Amino acid sequence: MSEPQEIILIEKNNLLGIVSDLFAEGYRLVQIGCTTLQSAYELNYSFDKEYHFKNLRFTVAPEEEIQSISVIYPNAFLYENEIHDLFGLTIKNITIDYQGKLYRTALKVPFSIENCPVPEPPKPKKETPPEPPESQKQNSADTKPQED
Amino acid sequence: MGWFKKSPWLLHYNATSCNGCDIEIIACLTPLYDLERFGIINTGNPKHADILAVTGSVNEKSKQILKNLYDQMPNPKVVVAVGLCAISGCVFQDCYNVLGGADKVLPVDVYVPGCSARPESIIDGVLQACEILEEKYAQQKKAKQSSPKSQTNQRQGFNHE
Amino acid sequence: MNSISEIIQSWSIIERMLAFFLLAPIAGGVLAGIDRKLSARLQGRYGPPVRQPFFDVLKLFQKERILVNKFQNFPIVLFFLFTVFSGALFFSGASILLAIFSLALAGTFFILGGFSVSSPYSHLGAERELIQMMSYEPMVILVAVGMYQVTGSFTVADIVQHQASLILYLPGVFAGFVYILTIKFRKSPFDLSMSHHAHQELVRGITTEFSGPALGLIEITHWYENVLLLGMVYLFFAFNPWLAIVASLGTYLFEIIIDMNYARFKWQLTFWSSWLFTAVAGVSNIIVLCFLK
Amino acid sequence: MAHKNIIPFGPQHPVLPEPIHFDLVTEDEKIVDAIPSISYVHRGLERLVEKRDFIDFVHIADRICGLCSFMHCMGYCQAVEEVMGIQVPERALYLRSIWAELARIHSHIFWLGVSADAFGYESLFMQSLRLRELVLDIIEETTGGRVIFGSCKVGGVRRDIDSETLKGLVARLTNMKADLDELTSVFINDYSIQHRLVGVGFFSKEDAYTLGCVGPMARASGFALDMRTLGYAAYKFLEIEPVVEYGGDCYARCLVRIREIFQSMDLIRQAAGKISEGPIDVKVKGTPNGEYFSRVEQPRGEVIHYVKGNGSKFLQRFRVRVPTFTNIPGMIKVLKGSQVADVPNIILTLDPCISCTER
Repeated sequence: MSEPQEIILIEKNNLLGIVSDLFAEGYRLVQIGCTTLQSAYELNYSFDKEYHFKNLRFTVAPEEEIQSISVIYPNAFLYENEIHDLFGLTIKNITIDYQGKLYRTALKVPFSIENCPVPEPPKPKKETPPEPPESQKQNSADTKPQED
Repeated sequence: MGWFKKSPWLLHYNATSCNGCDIEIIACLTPLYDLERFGIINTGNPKHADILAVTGSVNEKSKQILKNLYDQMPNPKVVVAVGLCAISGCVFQDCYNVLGGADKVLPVDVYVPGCSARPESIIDGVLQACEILEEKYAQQKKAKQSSPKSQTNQRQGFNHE
Repeated sequence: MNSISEIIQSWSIIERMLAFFLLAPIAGGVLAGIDRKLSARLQGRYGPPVRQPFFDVLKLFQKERILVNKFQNFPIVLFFLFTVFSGALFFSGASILLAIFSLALAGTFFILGGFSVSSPYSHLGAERELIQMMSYEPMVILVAVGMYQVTGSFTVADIVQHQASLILYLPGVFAGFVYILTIKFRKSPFDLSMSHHAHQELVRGITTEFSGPALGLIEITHWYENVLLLGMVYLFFAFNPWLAIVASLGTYLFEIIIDMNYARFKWQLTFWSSWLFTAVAGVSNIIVLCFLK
Repeated sequence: MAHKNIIPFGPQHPVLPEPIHFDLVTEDEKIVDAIPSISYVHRGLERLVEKRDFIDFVHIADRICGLCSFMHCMGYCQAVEEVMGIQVPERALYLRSIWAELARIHSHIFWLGVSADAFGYESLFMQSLRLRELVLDIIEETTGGRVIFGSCKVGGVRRDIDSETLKGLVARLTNMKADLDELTSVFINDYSIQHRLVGVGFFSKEDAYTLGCVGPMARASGFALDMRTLGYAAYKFLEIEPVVEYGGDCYARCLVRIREIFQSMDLIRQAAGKISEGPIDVKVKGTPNGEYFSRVEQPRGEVIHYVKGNGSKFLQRFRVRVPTFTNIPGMIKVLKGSQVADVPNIILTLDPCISCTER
C-alpha cells in the first residue's frame, strides 16, 4: 500500500558527484529538506524518476559548509536559500543567492539547534507519552515575537 | 451628511492569511453575495479605498506593508479585521514569526470572526464599518472646524512608495 | 420633439453652453449608473442602485486630498475644463472639428497628469493612453470629414439641420466610430490604460495616484466626455430626433454588451485592429463618397 | 523610451489575492528580468509540532492553505498513519478521495474565475464563481465548512456521508456538467481569450522537467506527472489517467485544468459507485516513531509532507514542500521576455498558493 521509501546515506563530500549522476540518469529534484538533530543537521535530497522516489541523506555539523547543487539543478536555489535562512547553514555557490533575505523572520534562524532544541526520545517502557522537556518550554517563551 | 455609507470602497490585503478568508472576500463580490449592491467596489488601490480589509495575522514582513497601505489611504478610513487570524492569530498565534492580530499594527475598527469568516459575516462587518466611516467623517469635520491645521498634522508620517 | 428643438434653437450660444454644463453630468451619471446596473444583471448579480455613481463622486469630494506633487492636480483640472469646453462647443452648435481637437487636447492633459506622478503603473497607463489616442484619433477626424462630405459643413448646427440621413451615406464611418467608442468609453476589450473595474495588471492605470476630489473630477469629466461622444452618434441619425436618441442609447447598450463579452486585448492588437478597421470601414467609405458626389 | 524601469508587482496587487512580490525589470512593456521575493506569509507553522501533539496538529495542517486545505490534511494524516502503521478503513479512504476531488473541482473553478479576472473578462469571472458556489454547497453539506473542511483525522475521517446524500451529490454534479460545459467552452473557443493565452508563457517539456515543475504546469508541457497514479487513498481502486496537454503555454494550462474538473467529476462518480459500507475510522494507539515522505496530488501539483517522530506524542519534524514552491523557478523563466500585460496571466496559470509556499 505505502510508497517505498528509498533512503541512501551518503558522504557530504560525494554529494555533487552523486547528484550529477542522478541528473544524468534523468531524475528530477523533488525537494531538499533539513531536520534539526541533537547536535547536527540532517539533510534530505529527494529525487524522483517515473514515480521512483529516492532520498539522499547526510548529516552536517552547524559550522560545516555545503556545496550548492543549484549548478546542476537550477531550481535548487530556493530550497538552499531557505535552508540558509531558516537553519543557518552555509551553502556555497548558490546561483541566485539571496544572502539571507529570502525569509525575514522575527527570530533569526528559527530552526537552528539553539533555537529549536530537539527533545530527548522518550524511554520505550513508559506507557504515558512524556511531557516535552523543560528546555523546550523555556524555549517557547523565548520564541515569542518581540514587540518593537 | 457624508456619503460614505452609500459608497464605501474596499481594499483587501492578505497579511498572512491561509487564503480561506481571501477567497471568501472574493466570494462576497460574486453573484450569490454581491457586495456591489451596497455600492461596495473592491479597488486594488489604497489611494481610492475607504475600508481596509485585513485577512490573516501580521508577521515581520507584512507589518510594514500594512502600515504603508494604511498610510496611503486618504482619511476617513476604517480597518476591518477579517477572520480569526486577523483578530488574534488563530491557531498560529504561537508561531515564532506571528506578531498577533492586525490590531498590533493598525487601529482595527471592526472584527469579523470565523475561521474562515463566512461571506455573510464579512458583509455584515463591512456594513458596520460604513457606519464607523460616517462617524469618523463627522469627527474629522468637527476637528477641522475647531482647528483648520489638524488635517495636515495627521499626514506628517506619510510616506509614499 | 419639434417644439423642444425649437426652444433649443431659440437659445443663445451662452444659454446652450450653460444647459450642457448643467445637464450633461446628470445625464452622464445616470448613464454610468445604468451601465453598472446592467453589467451586474448581465453577470447574474443584483447590482448597485442607478444613483450609485453620484454617491461615489459625492463621497470622493468629501475625502481627504493627498497630493504626491504640486503639479499633479493641475492637468486634471485642465482636462476637465477642456472636456467641458469641447462639449459646450459641440452642443452649442459650433464647429465639430474644433470640438474634436479640443477634446484631443483634453486627453493630452489627462496623459500629462498620468506622467506627472512617479508611480510606474501610472506611467505605463499614460503610455498606453497615448497608444490608445493614436488608435482612435484618425477615426474621430474621419467622422468630421465624412459629415462634411455629406452636408458640406463642419458646424454641428448645420449637420443637425441637414435633412439627408447621414447614416445611409456613412455606414462605414459609423461602424468605425462605434469601434473606437469602445476605446473612448474605456470598455473591455480596450480598457488598457484605465478601467472602471479595478482588477487589471496596471492597478488603476493613469488614476492610480489620484485620490479624493481629483478622482471625482476625473469621473465627472468622463461623464461629460460620454455625453459628447453620444452626441456625435446622435448626428448620424439627426434626420429623426427620436430615432437618434434611441440610436445613441442603443450604441451605449451595445458597448456594455461588448464589454461583457471580451477579454482585454494587448496594446499591439488594439492599435493594429483599430487602424485596420479605420482604414477598411472609414477610409473606404469616404473614398466611395468621393466618387458618388 | 527604452530605458530600464522597475515595476514593483505585489505584494498588494488587485489581480493577486495573495502577497508575492516581483521586481519586474522592464524595457517599455517587455520584461527583461523578474526577481521574486517571498515570505510575506511566512508564519513558521512547521515548528508548531513542538506545541501541538500529532493528533492536534491536524487542525493546523488543515489551515496551511485555504484552497487545498483538505489535501494538506490528508497528506499529513497519511504520513502519520504510515509511520504508525495504521490501516485506514476502506470507506474512509473513499470518502477522502471524494472530498479531495470536490476540493480540486472548487479550486480549479476558482482558478478559472480568477484568471478570467486577470485578463479582464469580468462576466466570466462572475459566472465561474457562481458555479463554484454549487460545489461549495455540496462541501458545506457534507463537511460543515466552506473552505476549511476539518473532516480528516489521523486514522480515518470525522464524518460519514450516507448513501442517499452520496447519490444526490453525484446527481447534482451531473446536473452541473451542462453549465460547466457552457462555461468552459467560452474559455476554449473565445477569440479574445485565445489572444491572451495562446503562445503566452511557453514552457517546453525539458524545461518543465529540469526546473522541477509539477502539477498542471508540468502536465501542460506534455509531462505526465500525477501523484494520484501512486494509488494513495482510494485512487488505487479508481481508473485514473493523467490529463496531459502538449501546448506548454497558458492556454494549455487552462485546458489541463478544465479537463481535470471533468475528470474529478468522473472520479467522484466512480468512487460513489464503488464505496462499501463499513467503519470510517480506527482508534489511534501509541505514538509515531519513524519517518515518512507522503506524496499527494493537490490541485496545484505534487505536495510532500515529511513527518519524523521519535516516539513522543510531539513530532520531531514536520516539513511540507508545496507545488508552488517548486514551480517558482519555472515561473521566473517564463516571465523573462514576456509582456507586462501577460504577467498576471503567467503568474495565475501557475495558480500560486503563497500561504502554502511560505507556511
